[in-house]
Amino acid sequence: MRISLQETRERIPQRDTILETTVRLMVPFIQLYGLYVIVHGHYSPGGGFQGGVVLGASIILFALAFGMPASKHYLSEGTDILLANAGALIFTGIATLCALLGGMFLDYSALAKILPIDPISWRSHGIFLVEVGVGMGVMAIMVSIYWDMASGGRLDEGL
Amino acid sequence: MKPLALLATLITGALLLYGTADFAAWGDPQSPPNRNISVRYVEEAVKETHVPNIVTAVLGDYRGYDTMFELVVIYSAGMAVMGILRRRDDQ
Amino acid sequence: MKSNLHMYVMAAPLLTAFLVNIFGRTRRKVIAPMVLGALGLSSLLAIVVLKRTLVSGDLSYTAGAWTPPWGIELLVDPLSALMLLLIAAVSFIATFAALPCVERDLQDRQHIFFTLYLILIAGLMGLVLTADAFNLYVMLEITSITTYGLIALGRGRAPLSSFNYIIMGSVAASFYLLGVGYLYLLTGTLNMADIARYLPALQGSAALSTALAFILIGLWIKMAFFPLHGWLPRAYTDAPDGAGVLIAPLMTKVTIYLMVRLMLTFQSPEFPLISMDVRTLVIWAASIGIVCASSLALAQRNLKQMLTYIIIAEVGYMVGGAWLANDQGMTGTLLHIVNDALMTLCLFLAAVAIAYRTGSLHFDNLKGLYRRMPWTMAFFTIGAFAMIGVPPTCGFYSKWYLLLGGIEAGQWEFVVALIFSSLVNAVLFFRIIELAYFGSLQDSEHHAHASAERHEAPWWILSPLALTAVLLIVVGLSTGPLVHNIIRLMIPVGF
Amino acid sequence: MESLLDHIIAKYNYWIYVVLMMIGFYAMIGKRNLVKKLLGMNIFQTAIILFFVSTGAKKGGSIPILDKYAALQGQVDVNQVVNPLPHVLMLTAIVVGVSVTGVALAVMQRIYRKYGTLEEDEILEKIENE
Repeated sequence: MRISLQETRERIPQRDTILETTVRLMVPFIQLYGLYVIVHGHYSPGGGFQGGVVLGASIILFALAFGMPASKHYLSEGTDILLANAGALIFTGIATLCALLGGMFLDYSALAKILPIDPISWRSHGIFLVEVGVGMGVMAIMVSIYWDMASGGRLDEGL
Repeated sequence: MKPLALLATLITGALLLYGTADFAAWGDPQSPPNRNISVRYVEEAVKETHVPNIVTAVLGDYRGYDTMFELVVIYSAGMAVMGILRRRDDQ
Repeated sequence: MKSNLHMYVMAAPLLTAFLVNIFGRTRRKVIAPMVLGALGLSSLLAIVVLKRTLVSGDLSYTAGAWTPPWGIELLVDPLSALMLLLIAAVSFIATFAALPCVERDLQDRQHIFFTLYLILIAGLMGLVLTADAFNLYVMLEITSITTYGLIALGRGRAPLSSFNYIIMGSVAASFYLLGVGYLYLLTGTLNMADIARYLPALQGSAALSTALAFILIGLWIKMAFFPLHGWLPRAYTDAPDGAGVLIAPLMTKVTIYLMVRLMLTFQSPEFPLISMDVRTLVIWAASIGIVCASSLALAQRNLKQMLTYIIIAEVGYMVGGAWLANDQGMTGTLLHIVNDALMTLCLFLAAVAIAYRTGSLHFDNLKGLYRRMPWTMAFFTIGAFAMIGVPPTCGFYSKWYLLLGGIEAGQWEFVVALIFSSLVNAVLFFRIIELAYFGSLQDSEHHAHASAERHEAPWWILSPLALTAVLLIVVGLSTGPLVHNIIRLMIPVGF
Repeated sequence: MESLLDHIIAKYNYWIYVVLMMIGFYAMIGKRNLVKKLLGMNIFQTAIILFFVSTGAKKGGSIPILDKYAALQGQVDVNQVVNPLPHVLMLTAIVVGVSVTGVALAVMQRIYRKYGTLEEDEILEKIENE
C-alpha cells in the first residue's frame, strides 16, 4: 500500500494551481451551504446530520487538494476531537438538563425555566440546539474518520 | 459453502416475499402505517412543536431519544476507528 | 408518578464517556476515578430504582413527555430494574479488573477504550429499559459498534475476529430491522405494547409469522444460540482482557432478556405466540445446542476458549427454559440470567488474573497454580462450582428451576441435555483443578522449584474476584426472596 | 398467472427490495473476500432503506413540509402528505450503516497491514502457518 502511494505521488505533481484555486474558491461556499442546511432544517429538507456531512466534506476536499498537513493546520486534531465531544455533550447534556429541570428526559419545554418563553416555542428552539450539536459532532467525526483511513492512523500525510 | 449460502439466501428471499402477500398495495393511503400513528404527526406536529418540516419535528422531538443515540453511534464509530488505527506497536 | 432516576442511571456513564475522552487524552490519572465514580453512582441509583419499583409499581416513562405510541416509551418494572442493577453492578465490579489490564495493554489509547466501554454500558442499560421496537434496534447497534471496536483493540488475530463479528452482527441487526419493518407495515406502530394489541386480529397471517421469525432469528444470532454461534468463541477470546470481563458476562444475557421481554409482551391468551410446534422445535434446538457446545468445550485446550463454549451452552439453557412456556421454566430462565452473568464474571475475572501473571491461558500453563496464586484459584473454584451447580452457590438453584420446568412440560430431551451439560462442566472444571493442584508435582525439578513461588494477582483484580465469589454464594442463599419478590411478579398468571 | 402478475405490479417495490436484499445477503455469507462481504452488507442495508421508505409512500402525496400557518389552523389533508415516520427511521438506519461501514473499513485496513491480503482463505492459511 505504501509503495502504490509513493508511485501516485511521483506521477502527480505535488501542487496544481488550477486544483488549488478551484478548491479555495469552493470550500467557503460549501461550508456556507452546510451551515444553511443545519440552520434551515426546520423549514426545508436538512438538519444536523446532512449539514454536518456537508461541512465535513468541505474539509475533506481541502485535505484532498492541499494534503493532510494543510488540512490539519486548518482544523487541528485537538480541535476536531473537542468538537466531536462537544457535539455529543450538547445533545446528551440538553437531554439531561431537561430531566434535571423537572421535565422528562429530552422534554425541551422544561427549558422554559431557564429562559421563560412559551413551552411550544422552546420545543422548536430545543430541536435547533440539538441539531447544532449533531452538526458539530457529525462534521468532526467524518473528518476524523477520513484522516485515520487516509493515513492508516499515522495522521502524517496520506492521500 | 457456496451452495449452502445460495440456499440460505433463496430461503430468506422466499420467506420475505411470502410475507408481503398480506400487505397493502404500494402507495395506498389507507394502509396501516399510513393511517395509524403517523396521522397525528402530520396533523399535530406543527401545532405541538412549531416546526413546519415534520421529518425534523419527529426526528428532533417525538423520536429525539433515537436521534441522540444515533449521534452516539457515529461518535463511537469515530472513536473505534481512531482506536483501531492509531497504534504504534505493530507496524 | 414521575421520576427521572432511571434516566440518570443511564446518563451517568454516557456523559462520563465524553468527559473521559476530553480529559483522559492528556491526563491518564483522571480516567480511573471518573469511570469508577460514574459506575458507582449508577449502581447506587439502580438500587434506589429497584426499591422504588417494588414499592410503588411499574413506571411508564416517555422520553420527551409525549404519550406512548407517539413518543419512545421506556418501561421500568421490577424485571428491567433488576437488569439495570445487574448491568450497573457487573460493570462496576469488572471495571476494577479492566483498569490495570488496559493500562498494560493499551497505554496510549486508554481514553478511547474507556469511552467505548462506558458507551457500551449505557447502551446495555438502554436496551433493558426500552419498550419501543425501533429504539431497540438503535440500542442494539450501539452495543454492537462499541463491541466491534473494543474487540478490534485486541492483539493477534483480533481484527479478523472483529470483522467476522461485524458481518454476523450486521446480519442479525438487519434481520431484526426487517422483522420490525414487517410488524410496522401490519400494525402501523412501533411501540411494543401497542403492537401486541393488534396481534390477535392478525393471527395466522403470513406476514406476521415472517416478522416474528426474522425478529427471533436476529436476536438468536446476536445471543449466539447454537447453530448461529460461530462468531462468538473467537471474538470473545481475542478481545483485550479489559473488554472481555465486561462483554462476556453481559452481552448474551441482555439479548436473552430482550427475547424474554418480547415473548412476555406479545404473549396473551388471545394470541398464543408460543405455539406447540415452534416450541418443540426451539427446545430441541436448545437441547442439541447444549450438548454440542458442551462437547466442543471438552475439546478446547485454552481456558478462555473453553469458557466461551460454556457461555454458548448456557445460552441454550436460557432459551430452552424460556420456551418451555411454564412458570418454573420462565423463573429458571430469569434467575439464570442473573446467576450466569455473575458466574461468567467470576470465571472471566479469574482468567484475567491468571493471564495477567502468567501471560497465557493454555492448559499446560495452569500447572501448579494453586501454589502460585492460591486466592485466585480458591475463588475460581467457587465460580467453577457455581457453573457445575453445587448447592450453596447460585448456579444450583436456577438449574433446579429449569429442570423442574422441563419435567413439568414433559420435555425430556431438555432435561437430559441439562444433566449432561452439568456432568461435562464437572469434568471440565475438575480437569483444570487437578492440573492446577497436582500439576507441578509431576513436573521436572527446576520448573517446580521456580513456579512454587507465590505470586498473587494484583489487588485491583483480586478484590473484585473475591467480591464476585462472595456474591455467588449470597445470591444463591437469597434465591427465595429474589424469586418471590421480583421474578414471580413478572410472569403472567397461567403462563 | 394473471393474478401473480397483478400481485407483482401492485407490490413491485417489495420485489425490488427482496432481490436487492438477496444479492447483498449472498455476498455477505457466500463470498470469501472481505471487501465483497462489506459491499454485500451495504447493499443489504440499502435494500432495507428502500423497503422502509416505500412503505411511507402515498399516491399523490407531497413532501412532509407544511405551510406553517395553514397547519396551525388545522387545514392539513393527511392523504396529501407522505408518511414522515419511515423517513425518520431510515435517517437513523443510514447513519448506523455509515458507522458500521467505517468501523469495518478500519478493521480491514488493519487486517491488510498484518496479513497483506483480504482473501479470507489466504488469511486463515497465514494464521495457521504462524
